[in-house]
This record gives sequence, structure tokens and C-alpha cells, in this order.
Amino acid sequence: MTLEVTDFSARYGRIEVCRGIGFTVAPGEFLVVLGANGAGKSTLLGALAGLVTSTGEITLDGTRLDAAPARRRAGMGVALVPEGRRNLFAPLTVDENLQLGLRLLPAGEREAMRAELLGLFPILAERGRQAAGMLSGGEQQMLALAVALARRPAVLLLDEPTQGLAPIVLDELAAAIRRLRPLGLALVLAEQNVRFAAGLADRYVALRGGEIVQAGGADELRDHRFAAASLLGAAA
Amino acid sequence: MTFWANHRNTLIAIAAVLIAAPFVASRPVWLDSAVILGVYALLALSVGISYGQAGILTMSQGAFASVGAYAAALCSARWGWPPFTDLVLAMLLPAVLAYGVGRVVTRLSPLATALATLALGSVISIYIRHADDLTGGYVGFAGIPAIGFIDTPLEYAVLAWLLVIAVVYGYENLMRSAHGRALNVLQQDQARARADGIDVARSMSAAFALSAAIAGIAGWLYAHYVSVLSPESLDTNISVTALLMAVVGGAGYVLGPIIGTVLFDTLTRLLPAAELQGLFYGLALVVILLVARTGLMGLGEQLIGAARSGLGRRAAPAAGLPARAAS
Amino acid sequence: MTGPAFDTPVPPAAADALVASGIEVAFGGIKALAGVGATVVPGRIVGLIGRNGSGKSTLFNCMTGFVRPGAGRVTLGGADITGLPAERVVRAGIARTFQTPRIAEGADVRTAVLCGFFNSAKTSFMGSVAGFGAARREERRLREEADAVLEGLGLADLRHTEVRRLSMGLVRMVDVARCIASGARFILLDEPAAGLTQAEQETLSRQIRDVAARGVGILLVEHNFALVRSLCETVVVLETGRVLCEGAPETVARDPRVLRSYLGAVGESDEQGEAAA
Amino acid sequence: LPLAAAAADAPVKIGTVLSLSGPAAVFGLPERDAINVVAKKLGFKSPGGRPFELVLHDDKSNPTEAARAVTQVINNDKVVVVVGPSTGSGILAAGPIASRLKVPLIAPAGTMAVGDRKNEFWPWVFRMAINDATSIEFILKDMAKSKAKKVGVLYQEDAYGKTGVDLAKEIAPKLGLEVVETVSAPYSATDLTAQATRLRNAGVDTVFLQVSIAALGTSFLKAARQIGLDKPIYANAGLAQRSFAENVGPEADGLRTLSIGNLPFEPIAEEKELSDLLKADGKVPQGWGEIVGANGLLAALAAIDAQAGKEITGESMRTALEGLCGFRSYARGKICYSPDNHDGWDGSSLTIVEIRDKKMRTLD
Amino acid sequence: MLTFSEFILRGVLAGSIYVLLAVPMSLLFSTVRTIDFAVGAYALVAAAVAASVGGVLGIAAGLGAAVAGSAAMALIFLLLKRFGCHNHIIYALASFGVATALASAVLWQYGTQSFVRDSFSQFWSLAGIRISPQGVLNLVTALVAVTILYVVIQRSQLGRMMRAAAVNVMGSELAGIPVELIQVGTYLVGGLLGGIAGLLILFTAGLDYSAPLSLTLSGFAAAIVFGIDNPFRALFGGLAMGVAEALAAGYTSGMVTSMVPFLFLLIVLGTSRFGDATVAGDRT
Ligand SMILES: Nc1ncnc2c1ncn2[C@@H]1O[C@H](COP(=O)(O)OP(=O)(O)OP(=O)(O)O)[C@@H](O)[C@H]1O
Ligand SMILES: Nc1ncnc2c1ncn2[C@@H]1O[C@H](COP(=O)(O)OP(=O)(O)OP(=O)(O)O)[C@@H](O)[C@H]1O
Ligand SMILES: CC(C)C[C@H](N)C(=O)O
Ligand SMILES: [Mg+2]
Ligand SMILES: [Mg+2]
Repeated sequence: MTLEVTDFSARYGRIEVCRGIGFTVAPGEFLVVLGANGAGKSTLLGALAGLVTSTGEITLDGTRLDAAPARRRAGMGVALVPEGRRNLFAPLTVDENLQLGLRLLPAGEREAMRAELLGLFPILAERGRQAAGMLSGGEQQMLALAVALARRPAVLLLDEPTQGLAPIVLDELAAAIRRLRPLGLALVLAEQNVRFAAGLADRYVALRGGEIVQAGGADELRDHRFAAASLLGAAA
Repeated sequence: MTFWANHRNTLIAIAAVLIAAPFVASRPVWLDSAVILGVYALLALSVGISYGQAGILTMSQGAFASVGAYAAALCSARWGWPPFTDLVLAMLLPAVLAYGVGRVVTRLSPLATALATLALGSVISIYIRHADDLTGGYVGFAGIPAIGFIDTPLEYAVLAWLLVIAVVYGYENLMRSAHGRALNVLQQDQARARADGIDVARSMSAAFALSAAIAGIAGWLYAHYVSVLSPESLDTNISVTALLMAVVGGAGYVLGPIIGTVLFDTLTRLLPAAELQGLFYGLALVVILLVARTGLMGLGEQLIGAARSGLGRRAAPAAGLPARAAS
Repeated sequence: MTGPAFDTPVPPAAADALVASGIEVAFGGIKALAGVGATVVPGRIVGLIGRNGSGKSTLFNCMTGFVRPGAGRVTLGGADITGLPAERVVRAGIARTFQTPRIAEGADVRTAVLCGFFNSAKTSFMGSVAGFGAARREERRLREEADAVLEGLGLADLRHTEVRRLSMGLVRMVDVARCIASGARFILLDEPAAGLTQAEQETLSRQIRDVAARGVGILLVEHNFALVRSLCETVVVLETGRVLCEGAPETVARDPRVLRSYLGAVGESDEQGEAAA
Repeated sequence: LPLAAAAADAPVKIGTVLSLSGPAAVFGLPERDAINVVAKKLGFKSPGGRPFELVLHDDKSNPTEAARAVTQVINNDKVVVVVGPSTGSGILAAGPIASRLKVPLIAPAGTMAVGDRKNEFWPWVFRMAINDATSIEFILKDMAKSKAKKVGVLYQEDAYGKTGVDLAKEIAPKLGLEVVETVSAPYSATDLTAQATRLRNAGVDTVFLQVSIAALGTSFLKAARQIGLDKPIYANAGLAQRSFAENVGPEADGLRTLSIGNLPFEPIAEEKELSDLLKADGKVPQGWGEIVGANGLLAALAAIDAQAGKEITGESMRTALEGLCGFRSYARGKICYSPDNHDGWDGSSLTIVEIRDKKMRTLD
Repeated sequence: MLTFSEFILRGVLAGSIYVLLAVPMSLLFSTVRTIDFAVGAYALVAAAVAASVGGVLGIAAGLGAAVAGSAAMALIFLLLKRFGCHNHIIYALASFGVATALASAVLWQYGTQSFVRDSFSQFWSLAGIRISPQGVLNLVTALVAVTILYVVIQRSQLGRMMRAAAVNVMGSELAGIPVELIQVGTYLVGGLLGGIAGLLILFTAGLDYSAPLSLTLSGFAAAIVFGIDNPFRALFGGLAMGVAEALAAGYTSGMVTSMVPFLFLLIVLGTSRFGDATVAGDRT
């Protein structure tokens, strides 16, 4: 489904963190949001998911999302994996976390999806009865991703999913996300790991001070020095 | 100047007491209230230290106070100790009790801690009720002498508020020291605290003991001022009231408990004496909690914060990397 | 010396190394560590890598007293510190950061660093309450030392910033400052570079190197192999609770087992290493 | 400092510090109701024509609050006499204040310690109730008339319960009875079968209840029936409450209770007047609480009238109360104070009532 | 021996009341991580209304009144949350206010009378021990309540949602869980359970206006002593407290009798690991 964001601003209380954001992500298209620390990436993703107060329009195939609270957006096909896997329920077991993720899927499809996710992250099958909070950092990250994927979202918002994952797992993760492309998934990815982002995304937008300062095709990202200097705004 | 920076709360407390003094001294009934208010303020401060700083949700401050009060009664009335010497025992006894129990409760969850302190308070008060020979049992203990030369309500009021100021001063010292910071850390995150090298059980027990000692001071003052004691004088209701006072005022702030005490006291005075008193009390409590969710001090801070950011200050960007990064 | 030998020659200071050997840990049915060892020498940076769930953080937890190993020993300069409670381990001179930073909300940077000084504070609890002159002088001394630590890490300007307003990278730096404040001779860093921009990673690695240069031994867990390669002389690779191999980063990176189980595509391209250099 | 009523015709202020909440509200509320209706009926003028005002405070069944309230009414509202506090421990806490501020308390509680002459504040406390020793002797005498010898006692865990059981143990042998087992219950007890079982196993012939919390009374009676402890049961005045009699089930039939009069069910002449007054005001008479309260007010008014034309202070009130004997009251017996006797009432106003069909019947 | 087992049995029957009061606490804790100090007040309100209305209608009215009381609490909880208060202790203190208000309303409306009604006039004899069918009914109700609660909380999708809502509000929102609906629902069910407890007490031993706080504290203790995270722990907590009290009343006297229940709490909390702070899912 097509995600369309127009004239979008997000604020914490009186503090406006993102403003005038606009972009479109077509079905099957992957967009990466780049930016230095504090540029507002997480804020943007949080606002798209309904966690942060925002103004402006968000539509999903023409349906307005912006008035709905986070809880309803979840039902409308938006899934966010927040920074630091904060979508997990630490005392609940791995299985229970997954079941909560699978909840929004029709009952008949749940088993198949479960099997698919456990195939993607086999360790989760072994740790089924363990409290999610007791997993290793990387295992938690995998579970957080699995929980979001479980409901087969139309729009997937990933906030730095690579944090804490071993290099080889990143490859597997990228491959898994790529497999969702034909299903029409629209992906918005906030990343610091340019290598990962470049390997996955079609297009990028770069944020600085809460505004889009640059946009382009992902091939531009393959040039590291360009990415580091102008997109991540590292050096002052 | 540095004293101002390091002891703001003490100075504010002194100023407030000085401003209120002429008004209070002009009415005998206010003098009496000032003493009792001082007792409650000490109790609420003791809750501030144990709950607001160490995170021990205590329901036994009333019991600690009564241990202090009975110690004062026995030392002065029965054993004839010289004035003020009984204060030592009145602080030490509750502190030792609290330290011992603290070692156990520190590893419990907050609710389990509350239950444990509640049970401890009950055990103490049952003991007091049954130790007829020592405490006078249910009937209580009468004829507790005044503290040496301190005799009139005015003198008691002065003493009470001197004690309050002294406690605020010590409290402030503590919070500006490594031990105070340790309490703040362990209250939020015990693993973090241990990684800093903090012995969680010891620090928490020490804070609990300090808070019990302060409750003991409150009891000591109460005993000498009221001159009679009974098991119900300083019971669980008082513990709960002290907790409410501290929370309503802002348990995490040094002066919060005192503000809560004043507010609560005013409130209970304004309520009509009738069957429906509880209804008004309950509703008032709910309304206060709704208005001041982090206590009155928290509310004040929010208002000040809002006033400041209302001046149109834009979002300060997250602090960027220090200069050395640019190379 | 019970730990495994280094590829590089062991410096003379090794007598007071931090050594874990034969560590075994099981959580219920899960065997997290099955006979793992590692040695950290003052002034050196040792890397610890391995797949997710291979037991890196658990090894950290054993060496810092947060988890009691089922078997094995942790020694510091020959003294057995196995099973000491975490707060005692810190006092012995070993500090750590957490994989998910644990920060006290609301405190400013200097206060956070001051918390690290808990061990070296000399006043007693009651002494602090009484506020004797000694306690006040002590407090002044701690403040100065904290400022010195911040200065050393290039964080001096942030002294009064609230920790929660910092970016993740700076939070991790503050955590490092806190470790240094504790006077630790060994610092264990758990994925300090996660979520940092390239530039921040560079700052971080420079500062880690500075700390090591002052004679502090560092054990570094990190999934960013480029960073590991640029910092560490030795790397220990874990695989499901066992040591898979050990050696210089270059050697390890060429080990087919490591490529298969951990590095995957990263190991095949060298550009990352250059970028961080 | 003498607290004088400003002028002879200015209203005299009377403080009432009573338990309007907490466990002792069972007595405090009827005390307040009676004081109010009597004052209203008198048109807030003493029988001798002196206007008066009432200042009401709640002691919350707690001694600290009681002491505070008494200080408040004396210092702030300038009362010259206080009716209350309602509980023994409240009076003990307020006594020193009354004596320091020189205002007498008219104390509606039976607790022995209140009338202990060793108290420094003894001169300032006048009991408006029957002391516990007299009460307990009265009910135990009734018990002794049956063939019962071995007595079991249930008492509630508070001052009322504990002093009661101690007195019972002390007095019983003089009447040829023996207390063979005592059991106690906290206010919070919801189930007293264990206590009842223990009394049954001790083989008691009769049971004495020293409780004032009606719920404990009913709970025990139910438990006794359930476990098959069918022995005659006696209770001290704490259970002589209308609501207890009306709410308890058939298991209470035959329970004998000590009472001051029988206001709710079979009031005698003077009591009837009070009961009618209450009913006219929409109140339902509850028990002896009203009698004690109303008479407390009447005593204060009688003392005021004894000083007609004079300036009234707390001290003059104390002197006047010490000379008060046989004033008009709503009670069976005569109330009489003297400089040596502040206990006022003897046993002549006591009765034994028996519960039958949810009513208290006066026995004679 | 017979005496001993009699005291045990009586303790178990008495303890079932504590279990009934502990169940709503345990339930609320699993979804909101707080304590409702008004549970005892709901019980009182239900008993008072049921006793004054009488009959089956009275039972319905009593339960309705209890739920209405908890609805007030739920509303306050919602307001606090909407105003941005996420401190669970504040919710608990607010419920303390509600409890005081409700008890006072009962005192005002019905006076100081104790509420008590008769249920069974026949008694059963169990191996020579006379017990009231009412006690058995209480125990059965407690067992049923605990079992249902356990199945719902631990084994159902709703239960997972409830527990999720308690530990991570943001995560619940993202997972599409109606957090507030669930939490308000829990308060209401807590009111209903408190009301049921009140009705059973009405027919067992009776209660009066002063009962709520001590009822709440008994339930609180029962819910916590063996760990609050599982309703079966509340079951054992309640029964153990009942037995401890019965044995104390049966075999000790004076000070010891009154202290035993509290010493029991202290010893269990001090020696067991049930109340430990280590919340599942928090590792370093
Ligand atoms: N809860 C909050 N309240 C107020 N300001 C906030 C809050 N969270 C973030 N900010 C501010 O909003 C700005 C953007 O933060 P955000 O977390 O969106 O950055 P980011 O681009 O995701 O950075 P990072 O790469 O470190 O994750 C920063 O200035 C930050 O300080
Ligand atoms: N407290 C615990 N209870 C149960 N299992 C645990 C516990 N701690 C760790 N584990 C398990 O032990 C294994 C090792 O965990 P550890 O955290 O040491 O991995 P790690 O190497 O640090 O991984 P990552 O790179 O993902 O952080 C994991 O599979 C984890 O699920
Ligand atoms: C009149 C007496 C029976 C009063 C009772 N003893 C009491 O203390 O309340
Ligand atoms: Mg971010
Ligand atoms: Mg790890």
C-alpha cells in the first residue's frame, strides 16, 4: 500500500522536533531515513506510528491515518519496531510476545506465520518459554522484529534495527526483509549503518534539525565519504 | 554564596519559619498547632528520606515514633535521665530496629516492602500494648515530664521547628553527598547501583535507619509535649497520614513533606466534623492527587518550567558531539 | 597465568591481569557458557565477539559479579574474585557498562559521573548527614575529580546537560566516564558503539584508546568488526558458549569458521576497516 | 490564664469532642445526636436561662486527635467545659491539656484509669459513665445467679477489651466464678470460629463478651452456634446497641447485656422523654450513648446555672461541677459529684437487658 | 489431633475470605501494577446495600453498588493517567481516598450498624467437626475465582494483553492492545469480586463501617506474601494466613496470639524469595 506523508510535523509538548516533512513510499518500496544523532529520525517514525503528537497528513492508500491513535494505526497495518526494542514485553515469554504480535492476523494464518518467523530466527524457537527480557540483546532485537513482522504489516517502520545484531545476522535480516518486497510492503528505515541501509533501500531522505535536507537514490549511499559527510552530518 | 547554593532548602525553611513566627506566636491555639505540625513535619520528612530517596514504601513510621516516644517516657519519667539525654535512646532504638529490618526488606519488591514494614509496625505496637509493666499497656503512660526548661507551648514550638530545620539541613547534606546520590541511583535501578559499587542493602538500611531515627525524634517531642502516651497515640493511621503528607507535598523533594504536612493539616481542619468527613477527606485527597501528581513541589516545578518554556524558547537540539569530534 | 596465551607477547604487567578461566554458566536448561576463558592485561584492549546469544554479556556478568558462574574462576592479579557480589568487584577495580545503558533519568552528566565515585568517597553515611567540614571538602574534591574525568574524555562542555537529552553515543561515553571515575583498572564495555554514527564511533574509539594508554585494561564486546579491528590487539570469538578461536583481529577475520558463523559478508570486504581508521 | 466568658449574658461555650469516625463512632455519634437534640429543645439556653453555644469536634477515635481537638476548642473557641473525648485513651491524652488550660472534661467513658486519683489531671476530669469495675461486677453478679462456674471470656484487642478482661479475672473469684479461658480478636477479625472452638474445648459453662464492635459480637455468636458452643452468653455494655440487636440473627436470643437504661426499646420515664426528642428529630435511639451524651450536656448546664450571674471560667466550672448532685437528668440513677468523687454515677442506673427477637428486653 | 485438624480446617475456611479479597488485588496488579485499596470498601458497600435492600434483588443491588464504587475509582485512574501520572503509588493512594470516601458514605447512610445476614441454619459434620455450609461455599467460591483468574491471566489472549498492558504501555499501543479499556475493565471486575467477597462476609460473620481498611490489608497481605504475580499464590497466601491465625487463636494467648499473623508475614517475607524485587525480564 502506498504511504503518503505531507506537510508533517511532530512535537514533544511545545517542542517541535520535525517539521515540513513530506514523502511517498510506494508498495514494495524501501525508504531509508538518515541523519545524525538527534536529527529527529526516531521522532518521525514514532509520529508516523502515532506515539508522538503530530500535525499534517498521513494517508495509506488514501485512508487518513493521522487522526487515529497508535492502537488503531496498528490495526490499519502500521508496525513500528522502536529503538532499543521497546515494543517487547519483558516478563512475558518469547512465545507470548509472538502470540501478541500474531493477534492481528486472521486466526487461520497464524500458525503458518509463526513457523515462518521461527524459520527466520531459529533461536526464538529454542527460547520459546523464556522471558523475553532474559534473552541476549541481539535475540531481543530479533524478537522485536519478529513481533512486528508477525502481523504482516502494510507499512513497516524500523528504527535502527541493526543495533546489537551480529554481522551475519544482518545479512540474514536484509534478505528476509527483501523477501517482503513482492508482498507490497512499504518500508521506512531509520539507520546509522549506511552499509546496511544502502544494501536494502531504494531511496533515502536525510534529516537535519528535523527537516529533510536532501533526498535521492540509494546508489548515492554507496559512496561512504559522501554519506558520512553530507547525510549523517557528522562533522560540525 | 556557596551556602546558598548547597543549602537552599534549609534557608527557605528558616525564612518560612521566621515569617510565620510572629503570626503563630500571637495565637495560643496556633502555637499548639505549630508543635503538633512540627511533629508531623518530622514524620513526613522521615518518609521523604525512606520513600522519596531510598524507595522504601514505609508503613511503620508511626511505630518508630512510638518507640521513640516510649523511650523518652521511660527514660525521663521512670528512670529520671537528665533532659535531652533520652533523645539519644529515642533515636537509637528505632534506628537499630529499622536497620535490622532494612537488611531484609531491601531485596523485596516495593509492595512487599510496604507489607513487611506494615507487619513490623503492627508487631511493635502489639508489643507496646502488651508490655504492661514497661509501657502501661493499653491504658498508656501518663506524667511524662517536660524537657528541662522547655515548658510552654512557645518553647516547644521553637524547639519543634529548630528540629525540623536541623533535619532539613542534615537531609540536604546527605543528598549532596556520595551517599545521597547512591540512594537516588539505587531507587531507580539496583543493578546500576551495584555497578557503581554501591552496597544496596547497606545503603538502603542506613537510609531507613536514619528515617526511623527522625521518626524517633518526632515521637520524643510528642511524648514530652503531650505528656501522655497510649498505644494508639502514634499508630498505623499516623504512618499512613505521614506517607500521604510526604507524597502530596512531593516525596522526592527535601521540602515536599513539610509542604504536604501544612496542606494536609489545613485540610483536616477545614473539614466538617461529621459522618461525611471521610467522604470529603477522600475526595479532597483524590483532587489533590489529580492536581499535583508529583506532589505540590513537582507541580510548582512544572509551572515554573512551563512559564520558562512559554517564553518561546525553541527546542534545544540534543547536545552534539564535543569539539574534538571535528577532525 | 591460567588464561590462554596471546598471539602477541605478554607484557610484563601481566602479573596483575584480569583472568577468567573455565567459566560455565547455565540458566535452567540453557547452557550459556561452557568453559570459557579470557585474559585482560592493563593497558591492552581485548575484543570479545560472537554471534548473538553466544554468551558475551554473560561472561561480562560473571567477571563483574552479576552472575555467579557454575564453574570456573575469575582472578584479578592472582586473587580469586569469583562469586564476589558486584559492588565488591567494583571495589576491587573492575567496572563495566551495560549493553542497554542504565542511566538515572534526570541527573546531569556531572552527577552521573559523581555517582561513579561512590567507592572512593571517604565520609561515612552519618558524616555526610552531619555535614562536617571534612565531608564538604571531600565533596569539593570529588567534583574536581569528576570534572577532570569529563575533561579527559572531552565531555567537559556537557557537565550540566541532563543525561536523558544526550544522544545514545554520548550516553555511552558518560557510562565510560563513570567507570573511570570508579578508579577501575579494568573496564568492560558491552557494545559501546551500537547506534553511533560513524563520526561518533571514531571519537569513541579514540577515547577508548586514550583510556587504555593510561594503563587501564579493556574488554570490549562489539558487533562492529571494523571498530574491533581498529582497537584490539587480541580478539576472542565465542560460539554458543565456547571459545571458537582467539588471536589478532586480522587472523581471526580470515578464519573460515569465524566467517561462517559470525562475520558473513562483512569479513569479505575490507572497506569498513578503512572507514574507521 | 483565666478564660472568662465576656459578659454574663454572652453565650457560654461548651466544647464537645466526640468520636464521630473510627471504631468508637458507635458511641460518639449517638452522644452527639443526643447533645444536639437536647440543646435544640432547650433553645440553646440553659434551664436557668443562660444562653450557650456548642462547638463540635471529631476525635476520630484517636488520642492524638482528641488532645488536639481539646486544645483547639479551649484555645481557639474559648469553651469553659468539654464534653468528651469519647474514648478512655482520648480522655487520658486530653487530661493534661485540660488541667494545663484549666478547663474541666466531662468524660463519657468507663475506663478505670480515667478516674485514677494518681493522675495529675484528676481534678479536671468528671466521669459521665459507670466505671468499668462497677459495670463488670454488675453483669458478673447476674452471671453468678445461674449455676455457671467456669467462665470463658472473649475480648476485643483494645483498651476496652483488655481492661475488661483483666477486671473480670479480678472480680470473678469474689462472686464464686472462675475465668478458665480467655480469647481475643482484633477489630479486623472476620471469623471467630477458632476462638469459639477454644472456649468450647476449655469446657466453659458460660461466656462473657467484652466487645463493643458489633461485628465481632455477631461474628462470635454465629461461630458459637456453628461449632456447637451452646452455653449462656453475657456481654458488657459495649453490645447494648440497637443496631446490634436488630441485625444479629436468632443466635443472639437469650444474650444478656449490661446497659445504662434501655433507650431504644423500653425507655423508662426520663429516658422516654429523650427517646421522643430524638425521634422527633428524625433520629433512631441507639442505646446508652445518647443517655451518656445528653447527661453530659445537662451536667454542664447545671454547673452553669449553679453560677447564675457570675463570670464563668473553666475553673469556676470545675468548682461548680464538684458541687453538683442530683440535677435533672435523663437517667435512672442519680448523678452526684463531690470534691472527692468524680465518678458521678453508681450502679443504680445500670440494667441488664436480654436480646429476644431482635429487641432488647429489660430484665428485673 | 482432632483439635489440631479442627483449627486447621477452621483456618482454611476463614482464610478463604482473605483469598476472595486478594484475588481482585492480584488481578489488578497483573494489569495495572498497582493496588486498589478500595477493595475492602467495595465489599462493605455491597454488604450494606444488599443487607438494606434484602433478597435476591439486594444481592444484585449490592454487586451493582460495588461495581459503581469501582467505576468511580476507574474514572479517577483514567483521569490520573490522562493527566500524565504514571506513578503506581499515586493510583494506590487515590484508591485509599476512594476507600475512605465510600466507607464514610456508608456510615452516613446506614450509621454504625453491623451488616449481617443468616444463610444456612443446618450445619455439616465433617469427621466430628461442625462446619457451616456457608464456609464451604466461601472456599468453593474462592477456588473457582482463583482458577478462572489463573486460566484467564496465564492462558488466554486476553490475559496476555492484560499482562502486556501492565508492563509496557507503549509496546501495547504499538501492538494494538486497548490498554485503557483493559485496565478500566480490570478495576470494574475488581469491584465485582470485592462485592462478592462482601456479600459472602455478610452471610458469614458480618461487617460494619469500620471494616474496609482491615479487609483491604488482609487481602493485600494474602496477595503479596507468597508473591503477587500468580493468583494461586494468593490462594495459598490467604489460606496460610487463615491457618496461622486460627492456630494462634487456638494454641496461644495474649500478645503471642495477636503477633502470630504478623510474625508469619515477616518470616515468610524475610526468608522466602517470593517478594524479591528481581522482576522477571530484567537482566543486566
Ligand atoms: N521525549 C522527548 N521530549 C523532548 N524532546 C525529545 C524527546 N525525545 C527526543 N527529544 C528531542 O528530539 C530531538 C530528536 O530526537 P530523536 O530521538 O528523534 O533523534 P534521532 O534522529 O532518532 O537520534 P538517534 O540517532 O540518536 O536515535 C532531539 O533533540 C531530542 O533531544
Ligand atoms: N538470565 C538469563 N536467563 C535465561 N537465559 C539467559 C539469561 N541470560 C542469558 N541467557 C541466555 O544465554 C545466552 C547468552 O546470552 P548473552 O546475553 O551472554 O549473549 P551475548 O553474546 O551477549 O549476545 P548479544 O550479542 O545478542 O548481546 C542467550 O541465549 C540468552 O538467551
Ligand atoms: C458506660 C460504659 C459502659 C462505657 C464504656 N465502658 C466505654 O468505655 O465506652
Ligand atoms: Mg533515534
Ligand atoms: Mg550481549
